Amino acid sequence: MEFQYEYAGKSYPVWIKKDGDGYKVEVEDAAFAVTSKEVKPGHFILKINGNPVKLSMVSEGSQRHIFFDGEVFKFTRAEGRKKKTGSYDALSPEITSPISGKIVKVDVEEGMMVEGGQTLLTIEAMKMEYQIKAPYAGEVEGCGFKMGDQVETGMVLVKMKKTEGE
Amino acid sequence: MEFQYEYAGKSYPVWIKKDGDGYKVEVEDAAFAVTSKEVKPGHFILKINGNPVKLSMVSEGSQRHIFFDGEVFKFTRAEGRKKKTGSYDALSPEITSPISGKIVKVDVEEGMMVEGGQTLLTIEAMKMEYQIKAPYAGEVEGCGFKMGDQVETGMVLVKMKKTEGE
Amino acid sequence: MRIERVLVANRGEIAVRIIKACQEMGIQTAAIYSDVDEDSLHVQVADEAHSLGDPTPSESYLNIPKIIGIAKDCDADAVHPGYGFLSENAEFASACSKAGLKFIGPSSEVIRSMGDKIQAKKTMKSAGVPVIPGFTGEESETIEEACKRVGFPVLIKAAAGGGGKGMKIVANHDELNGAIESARREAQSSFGNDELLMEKYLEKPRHIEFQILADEHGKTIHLFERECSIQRRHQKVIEETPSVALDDELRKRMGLAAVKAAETIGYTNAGTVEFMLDKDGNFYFLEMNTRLQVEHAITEMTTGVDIVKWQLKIAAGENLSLDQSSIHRHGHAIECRIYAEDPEKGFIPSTGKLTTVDVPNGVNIRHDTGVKEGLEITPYYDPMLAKLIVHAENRQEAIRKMHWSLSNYITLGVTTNVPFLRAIIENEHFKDGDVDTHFIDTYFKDWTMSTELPVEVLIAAAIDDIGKTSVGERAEASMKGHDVHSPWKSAGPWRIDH
Amino acid sequence: MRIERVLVANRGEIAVRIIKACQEMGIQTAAIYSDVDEDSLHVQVADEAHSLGDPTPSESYLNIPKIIGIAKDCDADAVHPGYGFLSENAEFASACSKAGLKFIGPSSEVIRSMGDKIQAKKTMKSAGVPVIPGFTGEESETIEEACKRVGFPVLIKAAAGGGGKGMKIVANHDELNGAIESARREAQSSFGNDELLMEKYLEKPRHIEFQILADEHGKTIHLFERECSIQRRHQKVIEETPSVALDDELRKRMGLAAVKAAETIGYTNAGTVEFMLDKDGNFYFLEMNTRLQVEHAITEMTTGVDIVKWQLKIAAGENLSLDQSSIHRHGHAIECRIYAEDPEKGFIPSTGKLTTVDVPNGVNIRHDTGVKEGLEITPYYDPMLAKLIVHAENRQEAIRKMHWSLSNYITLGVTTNVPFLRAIIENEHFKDGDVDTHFIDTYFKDWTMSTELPVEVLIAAAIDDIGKTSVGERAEASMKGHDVHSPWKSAGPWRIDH
Repeated sequence: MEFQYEYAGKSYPVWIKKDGDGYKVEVEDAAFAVTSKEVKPGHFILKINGNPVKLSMVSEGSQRHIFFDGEVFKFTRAEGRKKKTGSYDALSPEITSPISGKIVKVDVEEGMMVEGGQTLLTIEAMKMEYQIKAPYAGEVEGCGFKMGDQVETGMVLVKMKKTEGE
Repeated sequence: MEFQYEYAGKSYPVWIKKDGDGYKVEVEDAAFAVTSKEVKPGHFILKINGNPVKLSMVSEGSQRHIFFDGEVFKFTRAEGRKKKTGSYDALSPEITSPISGKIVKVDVEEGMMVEGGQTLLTIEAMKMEYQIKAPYAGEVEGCGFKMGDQVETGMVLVKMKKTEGE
Repeated sequence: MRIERVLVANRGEIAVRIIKACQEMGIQTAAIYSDVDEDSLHVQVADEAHSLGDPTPSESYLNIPKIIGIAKDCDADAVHPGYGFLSENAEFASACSKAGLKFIGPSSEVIRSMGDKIQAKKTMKSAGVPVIPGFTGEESETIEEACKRVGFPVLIKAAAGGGGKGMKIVANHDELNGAIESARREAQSSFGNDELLMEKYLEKPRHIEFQILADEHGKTIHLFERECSIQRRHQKVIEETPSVALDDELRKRMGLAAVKAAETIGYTNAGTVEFMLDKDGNFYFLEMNTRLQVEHAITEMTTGVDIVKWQLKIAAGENLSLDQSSIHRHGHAIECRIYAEDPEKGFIPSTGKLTTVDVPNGVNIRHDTGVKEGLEITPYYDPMLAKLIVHAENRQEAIRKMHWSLSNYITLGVTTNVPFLRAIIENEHFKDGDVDTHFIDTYFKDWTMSTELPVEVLIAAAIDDIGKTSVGERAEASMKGHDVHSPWKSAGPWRIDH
Repeated sequence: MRIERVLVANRGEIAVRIIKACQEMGIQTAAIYSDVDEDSLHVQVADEAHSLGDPTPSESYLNIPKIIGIAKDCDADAVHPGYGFLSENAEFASACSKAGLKFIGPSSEVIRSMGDKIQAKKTMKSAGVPVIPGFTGEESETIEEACKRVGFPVLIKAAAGGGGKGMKIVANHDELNGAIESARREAQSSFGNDELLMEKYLEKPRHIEFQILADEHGKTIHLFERECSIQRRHQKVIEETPSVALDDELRKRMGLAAVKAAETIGYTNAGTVEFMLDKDGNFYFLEMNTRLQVEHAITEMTTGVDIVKWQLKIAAGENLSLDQSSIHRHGHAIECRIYAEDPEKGFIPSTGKLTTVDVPNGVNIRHDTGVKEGLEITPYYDPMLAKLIVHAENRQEAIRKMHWSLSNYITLGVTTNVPFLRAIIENEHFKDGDVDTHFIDTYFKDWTMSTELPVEVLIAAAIDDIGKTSVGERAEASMKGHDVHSPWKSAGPWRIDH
């Protein structure tokens, strides 16, 4: 089978096939014989060409969180993948909230023209303030929240129309 | 409903009834209003007449193991209860092994008369020797094991016929 | 007095820490929790727990009448405020006293006197504790004259504001006039007030603090220093003790100054005197924290003194039986604060469900936490999830132990700063002890993790996904065949080596 | 030499302890495991793990050729034997050397000289270290005659081993022959050598031992004493440091004797000199354990010295940079050994599946374990599951901390001695420090737990059972009605207080 993963804007195709108690895997031009053992729920020891490797993982929908060698890699499986949340998309007309928190200041309203980098609104979370800035110059088409509203990660805060030619 | 538990040769009947989110429970002549919350699998906080109490438990068949206040209580539910293993029964003709281990010495054979307290055989487990002694005076009717055999907890080691009138 | 039951007016790891100390001492504990904290660890470990309702801080952990009410209802005789929230709130300390509850900390007067930072510096200056020289507008001299007195470089700032507006570093006399003019303009336009303050600008300053213990019978000792220079936006990230910047002579002088500061104001219970230390070994009083601190654990590990238990004993009127001369340190301790934040996205706080938590366990590794696997991290409170503290024979071994611990610190579901902490621990300047309060800005301005997925991670994901695929799908896939791309033909016999 | 990869020739908590120390130091680790240990913790934490197959000790952890073979195959350059198994086997140490593997411990000659308990006592006696009168096999008399000379009670033990195996107390002449036979069998099966020793049995003796560190360049220090008098069948159960029985003068004399003992035989690496201390303050050399000991952790907690790391450093030829005068102790530490055994049934070992494990976590609580939730405990090896170690400012607080820790130590599925340990910790004689090696026999001969089920336990069981009952059954039960016995009618309004 082939699976495709996406991370930091890059695609990673992986070939895999069951092989006895283990798997044969190909990534780019390298081939691996792998066995996997779950030592406790979510924690695995893989043997990759005989070398033991420890990983921990959790997946939800298309999201994959894998701990390996002291780092957590958060990426997505490409098929059946849902809209990404929690990250700025430089071209999207929808400015989503990167955090859950409370809106403490709204600086824009419908029809307003803003510069790239201009503060649109301010969210307070975990006792700190975070400013949500315009990713590009454009016109504010709408802002569904007012001061005091609670927002969740991934909610659309502001809709914008990008100024052409920029 | 009524449940019956047995511990150290004593029976404990318990009355219980669902009551909203909680339970009404009666033990002997005392009545209790109880709520239960599982804080992680197998670990509970009960509120008994409003007082919080922490317990951990695991059950298998009729066996109950409950940790409370630094002690683990091992007891059985009376209905559908299976043969107890791992404990000496003073009157049983079957002498069962209280441990898993290896037989390192057999002191008796079929037809032999033994005194109460006499060593029947010796089992080695976890690097120590344990002597299995006769619970009463009687005649050995059979011993199914020989030196070097591996035995499991609860296996019948020796069958005995109790001397009458003792 | 005898303390029988303590209400712990806090949440998270520090509430858990305090509750366990009480339990060891045979003291009953009552926890409080807002709606979002119902499943938190501090609620489970306490002997009893009481709801505060609405999670908004002002309605829950900052709500003085509600907390005092609960304390009275559950027959507590003392209140431990932890750190943060109401711990340095003089009103709360005084409300406790009025309600007949022992506040575990100094008196409300002492809290108030140290809460006013300008007044605090004045008090310390007149007691002979060095403060940063500068100009406050109250001197009988001009700002220019004061600069000459203090010596360059100096820092000019607006009396009315903060946030960097009107703030100028002046390297020498030639730059002074221009800087003052510019600062006045900015101050005027930003705050409508062109008054300026000035203080000596410390180059490569370190943040060094001394832990104080003082009983209610006039005895005060210190438990040595902590080096807290690794900060981001004035928030400490990594602390250690001892500080490599102090020799025994300087340590002794600073310790005496810290005890002097505490004695001057009649300090009682545990507290911390914070100093700035410049590169020439001059130290200046910064402020006093009139409470238990986040980083108290590194002092506990190196001195063997249980600070929280002493807070309880001192509050109960016990004599401090520890003598300054009997306090010795062993080895070196480091603390890393584990925050729910994303270092790659400007340290934005992360929320969500902690699906997996597996923390390193080993010799002299201490993990103080208020969270557990399965818990929801909400945006209501401080993003600190836990503290990871290690203790070893010397600094080098402590760094190695911390490196091992961070490399084995697994949390999934909520992004943490663990990889960022590990990067600091690996930094050569950090290893050399060459740190100051600008360390993170200097070396970690645009820090990011690797942008490539390791092949091990890809293999693990694929094995997980093939396991989820139904037999039907698998059969179909194998029917399709991928012969052109198949590596299996040429790869030779597959063998698992072990 | 530089040690790059260590083969850890052991299992359980000590294997885990050693592996983590290596990892912190940047040393690769290889574990070994028998078939029943495949899912053990030491297998998971090691960088790699190799199968030994058949779990029988002689075929697995005692199989010298197999272990040496694995070490060579995986390119290890050193072997750490842990304690037990091959740790005091001179053949193994010598086989390692022959295979070009550094044995992490003293030389095979030193192991041999101390393994022969008779020779060891002779050596010590001639070096001026006091020894107990007894029978060493070299006297021109039989063991029976020697017993008459020394006078009953006497102690019979295996010449080749320790840890209680093959050890018997003989109160009078009638018991002598049976005891000798049984001791020979145990000695043979544990150590492959049925030679026996005998010595005078001291009344109310304490078991006091000194931890030694010696480098390969002639430097030897001690890390103070451990009090190990709480024993059952010569198996240590609870250890602590410092011992309340030693004053500074006696401590100094015993420390000097311990260092002298180690120096006399050219000891290197970590080791322990065991003494018996009688009620009049006379001490006698008992034996030397030429390896790391189970109870090394209490010394680590109080001195801040990492003994396992020093074993590795010394084996690599490093100089011991610690000086006797620089070793100070902080506070008091206690260790409890958690055994899979049933104290109510003659301490019979318990096997089975560890369905639930939830261990106490807190300040200065150390838990060294080789097991985890879900693991099967088999009858093949030692029943010790884990070590619980606490450290506090003084003995009283250490006892309180241990009490809290034991009260929060949850294991279900396999019976442990935790309630028994807690009963010891609660004993007034223990609290007073009034202990000797007969302590358990004196105060805990027929110890049993409560024979009543607490009402809380009954309620919990019933709630669990009602949850498992199907809706149908429940309906039926409520149809039957229990009006006569029903408490609900008269109990008044039910209210949950919190």
